[in-house]
Amino acid sequence: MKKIDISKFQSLIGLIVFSVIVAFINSRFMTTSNILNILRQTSINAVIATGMTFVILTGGIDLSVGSILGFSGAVAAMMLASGVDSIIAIPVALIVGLVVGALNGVLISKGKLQPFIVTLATMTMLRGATLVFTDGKPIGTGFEANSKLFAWFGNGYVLGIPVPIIVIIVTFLVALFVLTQTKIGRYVYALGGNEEATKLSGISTDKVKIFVYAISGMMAALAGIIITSRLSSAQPTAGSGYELDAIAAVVLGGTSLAGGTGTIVGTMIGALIIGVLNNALNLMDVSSYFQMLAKGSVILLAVLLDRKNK
Amino acid sequence: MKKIDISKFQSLIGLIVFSVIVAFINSRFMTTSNILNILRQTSINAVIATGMTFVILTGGIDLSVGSILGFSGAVAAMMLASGVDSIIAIPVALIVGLVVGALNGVLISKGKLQPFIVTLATMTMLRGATLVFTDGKPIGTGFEANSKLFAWFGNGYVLGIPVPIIVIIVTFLVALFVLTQTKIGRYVYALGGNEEATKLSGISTDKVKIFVYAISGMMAALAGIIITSRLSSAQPTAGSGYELDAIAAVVLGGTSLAGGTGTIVGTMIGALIIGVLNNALNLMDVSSYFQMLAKGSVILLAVLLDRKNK
Amino acid sequence: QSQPAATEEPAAEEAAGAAKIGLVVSTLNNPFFVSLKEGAEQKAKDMGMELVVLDSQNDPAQELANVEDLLTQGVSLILINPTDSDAVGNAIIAANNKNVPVVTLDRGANQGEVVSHIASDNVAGGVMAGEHIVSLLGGKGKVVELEGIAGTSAARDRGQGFNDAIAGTEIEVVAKQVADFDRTQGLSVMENILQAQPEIDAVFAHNDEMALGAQKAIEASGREIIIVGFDATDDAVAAVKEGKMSATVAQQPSLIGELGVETAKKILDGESVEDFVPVDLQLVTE
Amino acid sequence: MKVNNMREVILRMENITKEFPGVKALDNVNLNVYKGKVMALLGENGAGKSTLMKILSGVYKKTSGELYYNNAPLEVANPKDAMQKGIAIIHQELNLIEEMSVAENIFMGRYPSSGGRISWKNLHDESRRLLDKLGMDINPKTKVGSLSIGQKQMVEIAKALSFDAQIIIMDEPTDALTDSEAESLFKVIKELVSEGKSVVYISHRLPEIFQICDDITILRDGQFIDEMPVSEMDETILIEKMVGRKLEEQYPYIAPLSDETLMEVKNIKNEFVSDISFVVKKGEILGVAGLMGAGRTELAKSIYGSIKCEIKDIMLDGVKFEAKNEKQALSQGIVYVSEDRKKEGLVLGMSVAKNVTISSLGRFSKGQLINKKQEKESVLHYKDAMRIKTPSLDQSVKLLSGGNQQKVSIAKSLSTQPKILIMDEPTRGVDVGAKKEIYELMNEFKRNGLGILMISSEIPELLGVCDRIMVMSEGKIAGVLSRDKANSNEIMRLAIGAGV
Ligand SMILES: Nc1ncnc2c1ncn2[C@@H]1O[C@H](COP(=O)(O)OP(=O)(O)OP(=O)(O)O)[C@@H](O)[C@H]1O
Ligand SMILES: Nc1ncnc2c1ncn2[C@@H]1O[C@H](COP(=O)(O)OP(=O)(O)OP(=O)(O)O)[C@@H](O)[C@H]1O
Ligand SMILES: O[C@@H]1[C@H](O)[C@H](O)CO[C@H]1O
Ligand SMILES: [Mg+2]
Ligand SMILES: [Mg+2]
Repeated sequence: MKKIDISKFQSLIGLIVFSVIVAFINSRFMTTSNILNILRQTSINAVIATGMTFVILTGGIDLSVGSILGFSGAVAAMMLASGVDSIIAIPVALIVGLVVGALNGVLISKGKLQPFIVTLATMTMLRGATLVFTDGKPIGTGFEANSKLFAWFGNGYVLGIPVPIIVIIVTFLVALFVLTQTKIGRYVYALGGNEEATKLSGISTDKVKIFVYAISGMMAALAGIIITSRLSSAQPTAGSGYELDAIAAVVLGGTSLAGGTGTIVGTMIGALIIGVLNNALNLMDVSSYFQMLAKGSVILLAVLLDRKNK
Repeated sequence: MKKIDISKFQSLIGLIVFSVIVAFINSRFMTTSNILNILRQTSINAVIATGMTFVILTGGIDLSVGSILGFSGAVAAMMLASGVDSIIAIPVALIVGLVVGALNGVLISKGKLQPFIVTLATMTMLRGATLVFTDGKPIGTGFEANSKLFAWFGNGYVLGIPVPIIVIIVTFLVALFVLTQTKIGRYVYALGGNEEATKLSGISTDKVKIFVYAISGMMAALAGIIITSRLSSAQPTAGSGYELDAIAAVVLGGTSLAGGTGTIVGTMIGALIIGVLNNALNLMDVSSYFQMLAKGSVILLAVLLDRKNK
Repeated sequence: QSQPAATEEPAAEEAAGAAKIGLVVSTLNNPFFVSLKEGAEQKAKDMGMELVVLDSQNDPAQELANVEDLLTQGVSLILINPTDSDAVGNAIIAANNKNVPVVTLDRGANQGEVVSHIASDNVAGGVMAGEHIVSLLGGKGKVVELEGIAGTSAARDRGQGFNDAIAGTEIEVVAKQVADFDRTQGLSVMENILQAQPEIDAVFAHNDEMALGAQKAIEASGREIIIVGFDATDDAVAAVKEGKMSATVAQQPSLIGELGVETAKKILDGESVEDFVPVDLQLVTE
Repeated sequence: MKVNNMREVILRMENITKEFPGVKALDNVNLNVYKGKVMALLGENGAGKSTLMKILSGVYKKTSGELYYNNAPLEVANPKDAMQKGIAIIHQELNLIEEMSVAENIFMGRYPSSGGRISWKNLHDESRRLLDKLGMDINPKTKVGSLSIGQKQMVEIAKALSFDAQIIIMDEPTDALTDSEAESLFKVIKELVSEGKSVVYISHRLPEIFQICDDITILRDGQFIDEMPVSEMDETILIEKMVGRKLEEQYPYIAPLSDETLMEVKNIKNEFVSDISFVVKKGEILGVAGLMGAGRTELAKSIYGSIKCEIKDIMLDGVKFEAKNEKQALSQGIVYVSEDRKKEGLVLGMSVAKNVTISSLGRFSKGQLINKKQEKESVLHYKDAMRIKTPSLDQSVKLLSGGNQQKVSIAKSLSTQPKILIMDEPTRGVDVGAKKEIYELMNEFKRNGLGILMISSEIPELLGVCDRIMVMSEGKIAGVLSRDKANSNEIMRLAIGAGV
């Protein structure tokens, strides 16, 4: 236990050191408004990465999150545009994500298929479905009474704190509780640690798998709602490539892709590292080509440092 | 052994059945010119997937192939544009791929890092480097004497067979030989089956890892040369997303992402399934959004069928 | 470079039924090209022509494969909207070799024989946007440029036109960032720029998707900034009407598609066509 | 069949047949389990013992046959179903989740919880209680991954006990245990029996059978041979029934040929062991005894180059032996056979043939090219010499019985033709017949003037085959006993540190 704590601490220290350096270079970086800005931008990736953490802890992977995000966002926008109230549209979009995710889980567990290929296939299919369904055009959410709550979700404030930040804090606390204090949470770790042994202990590993992919799908849908709300419009291509950022956040947070070890706290730090990095590079007006170079190097550096501490 | 043979056979049968159906729907499908056409289109993915097979057999993954492809293509084009002869430019580009791949391998083995995250980082970095280096603009290979051989590589014919098809046949035979008849090939399988035991068996697992990533990098560079030659121009964004098609080909071919089992013959069949699918959907005039839906479904179906036979 | 004997004769079936022509689009993940495609489809329907549409997904290698597949299908003409003006060359040469005429749409080709090119002039559009900003700011101020996908000709040309237009004025580009022609990227990149730059007078985005994303960021920050986009998509035109954006350079993608099919028809009927058909650009302001 | 009327049959397995592709593992086998008694299930490696027990515990589905529990027909759908019906099993191979705590492993799948939240205190207290019962002094919060293999085995036992099952199957539970732990286990078995519970006990350590079992069922080649009370049995008959022939002398000892030094370890020091100096002579088997955690495995791995050393001063055959890794050790003539064949010894998914030659491919290759004919011949030689039971050389190792897997692991190291063979628990899970074959192989090795370092927790075995026995305690050498001076009391005395 102690070991993990130190390493958590280390990536956090890395994040802090990096932030201090950026703050020296650019005085705007450490302002309250920019910090809220970073947190709000990070919320999308952090939400997806939370779901991804569940999946990766079992030794799986979910490449379809970006497409689920796009799909559920489009579903929500479509409903709002046709006059359905937010109070219906939001849960429906979440359930769509949950169901699609559970479907991934069923294919993987009952079909005994490799997660990578299943979610690669559903990623492609869902993106196709979204494009068919939206005809390749963005769908506006409208600005009528029925979409007020929806708009608030991405753009509103509670006590001066943007709603997406509240969402990610709540998500984090719930995930932390589930992973450390509940049976299903522990089974997630067990499954990732040794599937055979978990099965022999009488645990339905199929159910655990379906659970984690369903969670991942629902989290992706939640991210889709936030993005769609922020843009007041659902983009048919929204979320493409987000899976990689989410996986990067999870791994930067010290979770092993082999499953069985990792923490949700780590994932949050991982997501923050990526968020701060993106923001800092933009603030310092680094050209986008060099941004790619820098981003890749920092990720490498972060995992190397993390390893050294183990 | 028998089991494996049957399953190989099955995906091949699937491929043949599918082809026959398409041939009935569209009479142009089974013409010699279209078959050569499919093979030539498939060659890029098949070459990358061959390298990827080595990596995946060890239980690793290489996300950087698309970026290596883009980078080495740009290096080759740059050299040709500045008057260097093909006979130099081609090997240099291959070596660039090899070295970058080996670097992945060193980071993964000596750094004890997860392949996914290392190659994700180098994927980002190399794409950035390519964009910096080309200034975001395509580089023409020119049509001078010095680029004749280079142009032939992607566009030429030998006895009526396009050169890229010859390239993939040769690549396939060499890979088959290495994986089944040599020590290093055996070690690749052993490493993927049980790293700990392989190490204790006195095998330098680090070297095996560096080897497979180097091969993967070189194969990506070879694909980069073919593409650049076919387009007479190196695109800074060439190869983005190709890693997914290559991984799909490997998995469709029956290789497990956990490592240790799989064949190069399977990978070739996997690449052909994807190639035939793309071509058939185009020939049958399926709209591009529905193509995505169809592609995803066929991949799922293929892995499901493959599993049934095991 | 040797070529195999042409075993198939693609034009052979031409007389049999309605002429079949192909349209290869750089990507259908962008409403602009969706409009272009729809214009072409509508026109083809009206004229009783069969149109096959293929999507290159912004990948020149896929584009080449698409052209090869069309040639196999035996289309009698190819309309192509290149992913890149250089990289499309061999695809066009492949069509040339089979004597299938080629018309380029929206973006040109630097190699091969093209019967006609139908497009708006992106450099000119960039200049329009630049001049609009120059006049609104009175030739002085700080602007941000949101760039399209690195390496695409549209991004290059619009950037060039824009920078040409502001050259020699006292307008300074204080930040220049790529946001990939994408609305979500436009939002987060602009948010970050807003944090970094205390003073911004105007934003030029290489397309409307990014402009609309940036508009969201600016709205949330409560600052007053002139926004100019490109394309005049429905959403953007609405935003201009509401005063949320200052202007957008209207291309007429649907018209580009329609003209493409019309031109194709003329070529197949043996009529002569112009080798460049310019499509008007317009600055849409409130 | 003699069935004592005073015994109450709680479970009957009748005419059980199990076929795997190409292998008939069980052919009309019967088994009775009596209430409050310990039934031994014996047979050679590959006889079908584990397969029979996996059918009983719901891991495998039988091809045909019937089960009766308290005289009512019994169906076992899956492992969970078996547990719910009161049947618990300790599998032959460890099934633990290394990254999780001891307590979490013991109660895996059955965590006490209230209001959706796991009651950690409950969990830890219950685990503590079980571990105490087994005489195990480990913290329930410890990660299983950091335990030694013997301690892990004890965790498995605690797990099986935690069910409070009516029937407890123990498939070679003492396989990885030293005598003192085995004793604690026997105490627990006696308690269970006195509570009216029944045990099926599988082991290749025959003395144990006479110590704790009431009855014996014998299988051979998937067939039922006999069932009888232990009281009517002696070791010779037992072995004869198991292997189907008479077995002379269990420990075939030959004296060493010379007194010359082959390997001299002058000093080894690292975080696990220190002050290690000893010699192995040409043609000698040096035994290594010690309690669990004494550092024997660590010593072996330090020599072999798997564990870093601060100091390592070794002469091999008059030449300085320096190995920073396994590859270097192998090339200089030292090979190590791991105590954990599943994790460290074998590539389970690969074929028997490929496993045997993986360390010695150089012998069969020109450059990179493997000469497959030569390779096959050599593998066949080992298959015959060690009587490895497999349908073909291409069979995946994971489908072999445990004992046969162990033989493949040893064949792999012999194939490297080493000067020094370090064997860590080499006969773990190996049947009596095969054990003898392994000893014979070791003797042949001896005759060629080569040396063996044999780590074992089975003291009779050490006494039987070794020329000298080195006893370790807490990472140090506690003493070295010559063959004539060695006996189990003396070994135990040194092992618990009394000699230092
Ligand atoms: N899943 C399987 N597939 C194919 N063959 C199997 C499988 N499991 C076991 N076998 C074969 O069935 C036979 C019986 O194996 P089993 O594991 O029951 O033996 P055992 O008596 O427990 O031996 P040991 O003492 O070595 O543990 C062996 O020949 C083994 O190779
Ligand atoms: N991975 C590990 N991390 C921490 N400590 C370990 C690890 N492996 C072993 N140890 C400790 O090292 C010491 C010696 O290990 P081990 O029990 O393997 O010795 P041994 O004498 O070979 O015993 P055995 O009879 O079990 O083989 C023990 O205290 C053990 O707990
Ligand atoms: O003209 C088009 C559109 O502006 C689009 O938004 C990006 O690509 C360009 O070629
Ligand atoms: Mg067994
Ligand atoms: Mg040990």
